[in-house]
Amino acid sequence: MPGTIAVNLARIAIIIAVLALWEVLSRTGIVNLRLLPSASDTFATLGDLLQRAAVRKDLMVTATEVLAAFALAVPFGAVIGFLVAENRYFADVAKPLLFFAFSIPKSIFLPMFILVFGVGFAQKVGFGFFSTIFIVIMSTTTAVESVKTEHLTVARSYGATRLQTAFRVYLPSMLPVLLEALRISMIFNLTGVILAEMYASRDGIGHQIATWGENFQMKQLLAGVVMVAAIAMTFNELVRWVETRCSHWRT
Amino acid sequence: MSARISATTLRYLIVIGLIALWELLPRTGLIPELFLPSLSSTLVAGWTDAAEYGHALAVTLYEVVVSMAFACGGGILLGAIVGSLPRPRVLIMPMVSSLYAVPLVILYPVFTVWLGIGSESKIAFASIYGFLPTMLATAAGIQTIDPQLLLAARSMGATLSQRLVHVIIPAAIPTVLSGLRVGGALVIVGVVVSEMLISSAGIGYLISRYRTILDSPHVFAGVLLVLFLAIAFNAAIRWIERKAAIWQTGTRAGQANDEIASSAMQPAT
Amino acid sequence: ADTIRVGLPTKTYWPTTIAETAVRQKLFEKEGIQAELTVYRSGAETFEGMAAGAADIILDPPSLVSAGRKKGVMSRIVANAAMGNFGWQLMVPTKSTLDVKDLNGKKVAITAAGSGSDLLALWTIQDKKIDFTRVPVGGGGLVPNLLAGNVEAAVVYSPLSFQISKSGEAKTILDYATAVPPNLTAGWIVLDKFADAKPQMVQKAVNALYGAVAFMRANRDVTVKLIAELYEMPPEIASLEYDNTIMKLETGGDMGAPNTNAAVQLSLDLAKLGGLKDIVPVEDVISAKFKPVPTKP
Amino acid sequence: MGGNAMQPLANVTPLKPPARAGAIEVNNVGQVFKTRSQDVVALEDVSLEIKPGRFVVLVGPSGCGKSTLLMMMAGLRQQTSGTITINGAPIPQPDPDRVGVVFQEASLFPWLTAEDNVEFPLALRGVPKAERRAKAQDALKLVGLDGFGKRHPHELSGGMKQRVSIARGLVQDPPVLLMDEPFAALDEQTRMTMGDELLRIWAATGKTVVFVTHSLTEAVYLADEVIVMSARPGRIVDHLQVQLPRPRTYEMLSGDAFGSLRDRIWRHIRKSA
Amino acid sequence: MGGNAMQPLANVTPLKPPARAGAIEVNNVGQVFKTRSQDVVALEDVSLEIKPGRFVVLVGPSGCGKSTLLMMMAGLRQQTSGTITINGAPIPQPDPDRVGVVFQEASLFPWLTAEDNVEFPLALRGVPKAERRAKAQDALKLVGLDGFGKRHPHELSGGMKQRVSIARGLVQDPPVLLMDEPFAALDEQTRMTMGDELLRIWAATGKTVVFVTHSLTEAVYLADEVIVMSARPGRIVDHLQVQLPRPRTYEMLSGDAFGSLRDRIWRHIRKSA
Ligand SMILES: Nc1ncnc2c1ncn2[C@@H]1O[C@H](COP(=O)(O)OP(=O)(O)OP(=O)(O)O)[C@@H](O)[C@H]1O
Ligand SMILES: Nc1ncnc2c1ncn2[C@@H]1O[C@H](COP(=O)(O)OP(=O)(O)OP(=O)(O)O)[C@@H](O)[C@H]1O
Ligand SMILES: Cc1ncc(C[n+]2csc(CCO)c2C)c(N)n1
Ligand SMILES: [Mg+2]
Ligand SMILES: [Mg+2]
Repeated sequence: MPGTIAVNLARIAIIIAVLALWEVLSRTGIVNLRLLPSASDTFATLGDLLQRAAVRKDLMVTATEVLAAFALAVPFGAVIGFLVAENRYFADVAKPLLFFAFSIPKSIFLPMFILVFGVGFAQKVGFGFFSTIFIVIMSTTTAVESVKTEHLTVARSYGATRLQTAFRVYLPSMLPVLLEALRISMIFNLTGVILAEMYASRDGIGHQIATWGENFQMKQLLAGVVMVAAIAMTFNELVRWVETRCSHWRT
Repeated sequence: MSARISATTLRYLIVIGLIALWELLPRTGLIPELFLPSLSSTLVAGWTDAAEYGHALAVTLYEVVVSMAFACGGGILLGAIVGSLPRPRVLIMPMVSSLYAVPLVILYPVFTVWLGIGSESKIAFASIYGFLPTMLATAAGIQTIDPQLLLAARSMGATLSQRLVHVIIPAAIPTVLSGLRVGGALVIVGVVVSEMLISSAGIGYLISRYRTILDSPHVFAGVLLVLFLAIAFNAAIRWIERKAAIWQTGTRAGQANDEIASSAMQPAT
Repeated sequence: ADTIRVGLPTKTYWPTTIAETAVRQKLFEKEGIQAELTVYRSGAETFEGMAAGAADIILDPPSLVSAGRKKGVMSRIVANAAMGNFGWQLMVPTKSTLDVKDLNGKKVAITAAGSGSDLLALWTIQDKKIDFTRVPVGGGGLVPNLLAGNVEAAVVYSPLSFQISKSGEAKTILDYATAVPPNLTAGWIVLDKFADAKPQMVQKAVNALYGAVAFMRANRDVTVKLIAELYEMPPEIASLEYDNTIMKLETGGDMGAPNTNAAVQLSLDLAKLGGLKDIVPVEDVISAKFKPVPTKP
Repeated sequence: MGGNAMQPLANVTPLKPPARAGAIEVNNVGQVFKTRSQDVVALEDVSLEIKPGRFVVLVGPSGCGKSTLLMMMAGLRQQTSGTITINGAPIPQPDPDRVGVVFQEASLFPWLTAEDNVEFPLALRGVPKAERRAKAQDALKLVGLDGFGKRHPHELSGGMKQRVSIARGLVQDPPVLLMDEPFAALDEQTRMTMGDELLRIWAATGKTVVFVTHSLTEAVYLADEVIVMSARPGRIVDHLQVQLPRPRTYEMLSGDAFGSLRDRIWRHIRKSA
Repeated sequence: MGGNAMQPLANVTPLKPPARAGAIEVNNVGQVFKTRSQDVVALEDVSLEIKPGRFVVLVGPSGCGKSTLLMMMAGLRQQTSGTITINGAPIPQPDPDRVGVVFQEASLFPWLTAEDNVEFPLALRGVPKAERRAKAQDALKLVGLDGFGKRHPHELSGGMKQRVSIARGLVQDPPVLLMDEPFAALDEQTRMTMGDELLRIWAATGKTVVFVTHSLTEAVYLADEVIVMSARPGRIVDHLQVQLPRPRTYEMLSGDAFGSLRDRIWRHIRKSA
């Protein structure tokens, strides 16, 4: 694919342009340097922070929690979402309820998680799971609903079992929608875990970010945000990689 | 079928069960009232300060409606454009979703510096928050469109905007609708959360204020209002879904009615 | 050894310095217990943490204890930690010419409605007989919004207050540490159940904590270095924090002291300004059973 | 069909020895579709009996209900009234061990290559990879798509897609094979070759085939029996036995017997269209 | 095609008086598809000139590149080499004022009713509602789907969908009409009726029609010229002028001139399939 190189170059160009704009905005004082430290300062701070063993440990803690929550939420949510889409009865019962649950600001329930799990790994993973599962369910349901009937008829005529239909017809037709859902879910997951860390914690990068934010340590705050964004983007790229491998059949 | 209770009945039973639990769990002391005040005390709290909540609801509602227009309108439009142009799609989509990965909540306080602490910053925040799922879902939905349909439209001289309005959006309707569902719900959450963080009006502000003084019945009275917003929004979406049902023929979502008809004739499994 | 879980309202707040000092000077160990520190995001959330069973001893103002009792969370202040709002200041941008009186009709940033900063803002309104709009902007929003001009003034707490006056970005027009009459702003709190079940644990914990206060008073350099490290701030700011807050903290903590009840009452009266309706009698909020015996390092 | 004899495209051994019986009985079957505006009676009182191993062709004007009848025989749609049995038992849901279907629209899975599409029914049954690959290759060769196995549907022409779909129907080797206008998108030459291949497989395996076509020549050329349906509501208006000897040859097409059968069907169609 | 004369299904006035010229010139056109495995040469060095108002039929074995050639003439795909002009100007993108297309697959919009599908191209041009409704009704009548306007595609049979698609092509009324196997899913009777209708419209409007079919009888019956293509890589192997007088009648089908033209094409097809 010769286009890939051009696309990647274009992407890098855009990133550089954004960073340059950031640098110029703060250096020229168009925005207050205290309110928006320059890109170079932020990245220098990021370097400093990454030197610290404590920060690296926090990152590891957060990454572990995020992965654990994600690994739990995605299969769980996908199965429930699938059931909701597949079984009209279940759908009629659960869909509105799930939707309401989704529309409540989840942070209200943080104290309950402490009530059940105490403060620590389980509480943060639990809240990450809780923040993610609804979006996974809802996206899976959508994805399932976009499957073409004629393909289902073909599979049915060959006596495909439910499981076979799921894996051989639903999954491939839903893939683009599903992968997009995966990205969004990851973002919810990350936000959930970080919120839980900010709320009450002994470690984790979210905890650090909360402190930096409250002390108006903008350089550290931005560097922390960049760190979190980097984690998310890495994951994003991973999904994209899967995507390009799986949807080559599309024109 | 007859042995089973209807889905709606079961749903109401579940809701009633949840309501009963809400009343009973705090009353029996299984959950401290600090974390979950009983429904009755929540209602009493809401009722005694109905004027205050009414005013807050008006503020929140205004912010939600405006953000909804930006998030959903913009999300569908941009998602449709980006999703239907292959080049911008590969270029922009990953960047957009990466951008979304930036935990905006953390930056919200900084955000207010530029947009002020009034409704504008809430609307901006909630719009961005709800915009992305709508856009991503729309763009992804568009990728699943039968290319033959686009070809046919092109052959009839449909301009890009005509293809968008007459082909791409209708064909992507099921996906777009669920994107809307997610996006709209996030707009509500986004407005409330940003009000909770920084504001002096709205339901989120009330929740946050009462929480600071550990007044949990008043907190949950606010949550209840948010829930009502969600119910209203859900009703709106359902209405659109019914209107759009006709468009969805050819996919699972659209043929649900057919399925009922044909499965009713099959022996119960 | 038994572990006591200490709940702290924010990372960069003096209780964290106390607890960290106690840990680093091995004062808990000397008492034969272990400590586990958890930092929350505000006083209310710390209190919820204790109510949820995730913290055994926390630092919070009396108002929360009072509100908690009305909600079925039975706890009491077992040790007096501070009798003033040290480091809390009403600040305006350096270029501003506004004085406290001039804030009439203006906007003043506070962290959250009903929080400590809100109470101080309300107290200002009452005491100076002016009126202004309190704008809750969250901890992270105080300085940005002040500097951006979204508000005319802000109620800022340490070390932020020291930091921005040092950097020349803002100046103080009212220092609450001196302006507000002495009242019991914060104390160490435990659940009644915990105090009944493990009184020795509570005793040992307060011993260690007040041992830490004593240690800090005696070891300026070590403490300034610790503050600088915890707060991630330059030593100058840490010194200011040391001189203006740490040195002002209660060293005895005895809730049985004669002036205590009045101080608690004043604190609750202040909280009433912030809309607190759940006021219980002072006697229900405090417990004089644990007089701290500072642990020697 | 044209008039020249020709050889099979590929020399493939029959997929299986003569298979299990495939009797079909349709009794007083009706089908009513409920649409938003009104109810559509697609089929009315259709009865017919197909003996195992027969090659039956279904013809009738566009929209008369041929596809609908096939869908019901496949268990993919339930009749509104009447009964359908395959080998004596009703078919409340698709049963690939009894009935295979080649759909009117190719309905290939766009995410699978041609060969993966053909392997699909075998994969569902857990046939080992090597075996199903071999069978898929044979089936693709049979439909003249040797060497196109690795292409995705969107890289194939209309006729090629249809042939992949036929290969997918053949590869599962059920006793009853229902084919809905399988050759509609093929040129005459390919169509003839495929017709001969189909007859060869049918003869070798003893399958029952129900075949829908619009070509009356093709109908008579292939069939043991031709069933003629009338326009809406679909009814059976004629059921012809084609007594021409087998194997059929292209010379027969110009014979009188052939012509008169063809004319008889034509008159029905003309009347009802 | 059968052998009986018959009347048009509906008596509809031509959609427009004789239209603008529709000359097509194809010069040394080639088309190469790049697939993952290898490059596919679909068309090689195809040249042809079509005078305005001619009825040209394109035949050739499955996969020889007929659809591809049509797509290029419609501006829906760009050739890899060579040039194509319509009315003297190249066609870098679809231009419905010059060229209309009826696709091999019906490609109806599933969310629109049959009549809305037919109205679609008119709606794109902003034709007022009443006018386009009337035109759509006429076109639907023309294809024998009077009364089916309110149905959605999934409620139509295969042949009905194809007819809606033809109606959609006709309603646009462009000077050049490209039709890719439009009658493939139709029964012979309907096919004949539609063929006659098409000829009538063509004669009345002076359109240029390029028509792909697999039926050689249909090819000769309809065409002024028949272009025969060979299998991959697609090349033009013959270009016949059909000198039979117009209007064509079903009696001509059994004439010698007809037979010999049909045979000549058949020999090409047989060779290359
Ligand atoms: N889902 C449906 N809802 C409503 N009507 C339907 C539906 N499916 C088919 N029909 C109607 O039933 C009739 C028979 O359709 P069917 O597809 O069986 O015809 P057919 O004989 O296969 O036609 P063709 O030769 O054109 O494929 C048609 O009039 C069609 O409009
Ligand atoms: N997008 C594509 N990528 C790769 N190959 C393609 C693509 N489209 C068509 N082809 C190949 O080009 C050749 C010509 O295809 P085309 O669809 O033009 O054939 P056709 O003459 O219309 O056949 P049919 O009569 O079966 O419809 C075929 O071999 C096909 O496999
Ligand atoms: C955002 C923020 N708000 C308040 C404080 C100060 N503080 C935290 S807890 C507590 C006790 C009672 O509220 C006090 C005064 C802070 N450091 N950060
Ligand atoms: Mg059919
Ligand atoms: Mg073709």
